[in-house]
Amino acid sequence: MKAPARTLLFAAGAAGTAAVFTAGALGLPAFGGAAHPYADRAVEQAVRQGTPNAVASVTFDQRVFDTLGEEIILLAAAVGAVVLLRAAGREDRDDGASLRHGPAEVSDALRIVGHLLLPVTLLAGVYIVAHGHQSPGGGFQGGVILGTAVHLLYLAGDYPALQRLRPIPLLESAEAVAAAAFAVLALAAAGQAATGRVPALNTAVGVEVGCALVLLVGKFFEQALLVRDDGPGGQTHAGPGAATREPP
Amino acid sequence: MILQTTVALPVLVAALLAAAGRWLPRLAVDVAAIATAAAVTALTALTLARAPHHPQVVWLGGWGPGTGVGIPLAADPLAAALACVTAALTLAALAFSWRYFSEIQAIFHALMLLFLASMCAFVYTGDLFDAFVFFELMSVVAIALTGYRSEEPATVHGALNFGVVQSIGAYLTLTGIALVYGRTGELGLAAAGRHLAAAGGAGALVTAAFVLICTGYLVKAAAVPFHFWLADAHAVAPTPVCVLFSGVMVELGVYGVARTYWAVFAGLVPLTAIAVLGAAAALLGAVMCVLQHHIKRMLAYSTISHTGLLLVGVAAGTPEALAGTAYYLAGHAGVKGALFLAAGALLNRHESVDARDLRGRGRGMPVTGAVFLVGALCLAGVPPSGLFAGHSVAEHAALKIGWWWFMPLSIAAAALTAGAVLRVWLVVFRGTPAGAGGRGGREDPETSGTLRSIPWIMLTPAVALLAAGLAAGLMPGGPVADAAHVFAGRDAYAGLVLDGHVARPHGPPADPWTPSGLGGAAAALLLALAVPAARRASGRPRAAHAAGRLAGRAAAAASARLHSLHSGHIGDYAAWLTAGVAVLALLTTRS
Amino acid sequence: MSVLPYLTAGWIMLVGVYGIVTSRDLIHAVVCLSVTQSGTYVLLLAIGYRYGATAPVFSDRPPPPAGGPVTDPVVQAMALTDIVVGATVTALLLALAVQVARRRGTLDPGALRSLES
Amino acid sequence: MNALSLDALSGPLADALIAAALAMAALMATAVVLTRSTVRQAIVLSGYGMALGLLFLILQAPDVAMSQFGVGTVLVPLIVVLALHATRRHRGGGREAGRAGGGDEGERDAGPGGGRGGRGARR
Repeated sequence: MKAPARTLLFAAGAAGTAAVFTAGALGLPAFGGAAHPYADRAVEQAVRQGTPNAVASVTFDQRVFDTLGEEIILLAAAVGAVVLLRAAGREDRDDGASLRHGPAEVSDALRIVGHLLLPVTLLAGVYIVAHGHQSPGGGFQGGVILGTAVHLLYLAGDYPALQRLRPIPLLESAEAVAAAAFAVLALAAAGQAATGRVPALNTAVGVEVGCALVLLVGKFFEQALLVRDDGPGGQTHAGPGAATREPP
Repeated sequence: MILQTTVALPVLVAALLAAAGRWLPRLAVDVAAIATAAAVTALTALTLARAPHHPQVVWLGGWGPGTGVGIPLAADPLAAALACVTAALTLAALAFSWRYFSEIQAIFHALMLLFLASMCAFVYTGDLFDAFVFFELMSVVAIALTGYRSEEPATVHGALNFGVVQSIGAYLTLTGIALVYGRTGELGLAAAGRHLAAAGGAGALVTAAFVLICTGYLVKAAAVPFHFWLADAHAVAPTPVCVLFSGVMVELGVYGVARTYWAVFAGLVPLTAIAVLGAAAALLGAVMCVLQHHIKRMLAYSTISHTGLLLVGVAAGTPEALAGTAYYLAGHAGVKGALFLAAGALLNRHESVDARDLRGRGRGMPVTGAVFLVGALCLAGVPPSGLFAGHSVAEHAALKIGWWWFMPLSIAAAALTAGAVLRVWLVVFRGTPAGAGGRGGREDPETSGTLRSIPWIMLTPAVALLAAGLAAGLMPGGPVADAAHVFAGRDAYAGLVLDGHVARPHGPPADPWTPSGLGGAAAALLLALAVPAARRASGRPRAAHAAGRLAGRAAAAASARLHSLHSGHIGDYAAWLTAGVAVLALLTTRS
Repeated sequence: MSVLPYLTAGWIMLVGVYGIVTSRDLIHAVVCLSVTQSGTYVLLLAIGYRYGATAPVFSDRPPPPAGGPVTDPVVQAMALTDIVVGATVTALLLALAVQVARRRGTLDPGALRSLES
Repeated sequence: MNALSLDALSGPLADALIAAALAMAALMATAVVLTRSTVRQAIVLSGYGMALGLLFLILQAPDVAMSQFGVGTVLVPLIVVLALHATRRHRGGGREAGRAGGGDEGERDAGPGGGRGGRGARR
């Protein structure tokens, strides 16, 4: 299809889609209204279970199966990214050039983005550490920050230091074990009191999210920082994950 | 406890394999994965056996229906049967990959088990948002599995298109779920259904929510015009994965539409739109199927066609038609799985699945050839295959509600898809080998080298699946009809989930062995035999006289047009998707 | 104001799909997909909002009715799940895009012709 | 009082605040889509994530806002930048990643067309 035809088709389709969505939205209760039956029930149950953060109660207690699905998605995505990005540089190596990882080719944009983000990340990280699962935040948010903040090291120091900090095979295992622990806790610990169960699930999620994100971001770093050395003497291909993951 | 274990067991083993797979010997990985799939098959079979008599419902975390929160897992007989089909197909696919993919590591097995878990959870869940989560999980695992052989350019591109289109669909589904939640304050299928039925009246919100929720499921079910991703993904995915894609994942889209309709929207919205899009898929898929040379792509288009028929069967909206659809689904899963496995055997023997390359090269593979032949006959609806029973029962039910067009449509779809497979059989297994020199493109054989002969462990699953598909039509009509009655009743489902009691309907049993059903099968078979003949005639330029040449040129132009629509351009696919939503909305509001 | 937030969410979703349709770069398309998804968070949270409500956290305030109304924790939990799902899907699709670029040497969907049937 | 939670809002002030945050989010979303240069798009995406996070704070959803700050402003833009960096060598014609897809004629057609369509639909 030519570009104008495509845009025309989209315009027609989008008009219809927008119409049906608008018609549906007009049937919703007005924004900010007082009637939220499910919310009232969920808050009541959270208070009865003694979990001060109702969102945590819904996520880790009342609708824990959703979160289980979410954790499996993370596991699948991390494992999937390892598979998809495993052939890093195999064909590059075939043509004789060796590869190394280095900060040499980091573009200015990357540096700027990293520097802009560093304070934000640190601030958020401090916040998560300071507040437990009883206030906004929790395993997921903490895990995100942990998973990303590690990589800001790259901007401060150099890549080899970062690599020593994250042994990829170990992280993979840790992530999978955390996912399994979450599944067992979620399904087997149903009888226990929520006051013990919610923090435990929270921790499992934190570990899993942290590991999964370090893995995911690490894989992308490996791809982004792969540079070619056309002469001999350069460090050979050094990604620990890629090296061990490659089929013989 | 059975239902949680069905979901949790594959997840746990998958996590174990992901964690320790790199240190385990290949044999242990294979055995663990196959044993898990077998255990899940047994669990789902147990659920199926118990479902008609004892309520199979679990509220996770002990949040019962009285608290108004929590997520139920519920298995009515039809859902349990679908989960059983899923597990059995996974078992066959894992057995097939025992020798296949000799260089893979445990990650493939882990992903397959996660796929199994996600599909079982999607089938059993009784919650709208939870269905979305596991639907997304299915997509994520499917993307990773599609792109598994990431060295091939077509593979990653196909997986990317697949992922983008599926994700847009899923987000529209979530939008629809949000609309239902905003109106009713419920997320449970049964609870939301009761609320909407009590409120009465359709209203724009109900229509919009139905259209949006169905969009995601129809993308999965590859209804026209949401079907573009399917052929791309199937053509490039590893063969064992194709078995699961074609055999159950696409059908789960149909299941999603059917479950959502009967549990939540029954009687509030018409199903005309689903019927129209399904019929379009049945026709377009069948035509595209005949035009293909790439065997996996051809089988993919035939899946689009068959799934279209399933959608029409659901859209008929009666328990009788649903019973026919159930027969059809079971038969199709077995037969299509077997055909994909046979195509996989060709691929790793000859490094190609292009029928033109393979001319006559299948002569040394008698079992594979037999699978192709019998599979083609089953697709045409030869008794007693499940597809025969499905055609017969669904056509009868469609006639009862005045859908006279359904019978010709299903005969045409069956004939064209079966004819295309039959032609492949004739060319590959009966043709004379052409001279050396293929058409270029070799494909990765997915094994460490091409195999001298196909080992029994790769052939057994294909033969077993084919036998199962062939025998599916012999399932007793009484229980199937009862299961369909239970499924197609909002009160029966709500009673099961919220009140924990089992409905015991007393309808007439489904009977495929009617004169009209047998006649339809005979007609489809005859037409299917005509397809290879017609292709052969059109291939001979000398035999064509003026009128024939004109028709041939028109057909060539039309086929070029059809091919150019399936461009692989992600923008096209997204534009078609929005157009599909608009059509769906228009047809749902109009009638 | 009564439907404006919902329509804003719809606008965000639609504009994301527009981006995918007109995209000349697969990475751009994947980013647009994440924009489409962010529309669903806005819709969910808009549905769950209550005027005069506070966040559903009771560590320093008595629960309702004594502590005044709170916003809907259920939609917030759903949005949380949704955010993770979206991030992982985006990461996976970007990984695929990286591979497409590596194998094909381009990311322009108009120039990628590897899937013609 | 938690650092990230706001006091209850009501009255016209709440309306104005919410409307402003919504408008900001919608504008930023449009900007992300219409930014055709991919590197610049990653930066705009980060800003969009921030705008959404603020909106969620105003809508009294601190948990979601925190995730959004983490994922939307840091994680996803970071992965996008890394993916761009990884693909810069492989893009056709030796063009830099940031300029890929920009500058040819169809591109210029698509941009303003989108803007027009956008304004029309918003009215």
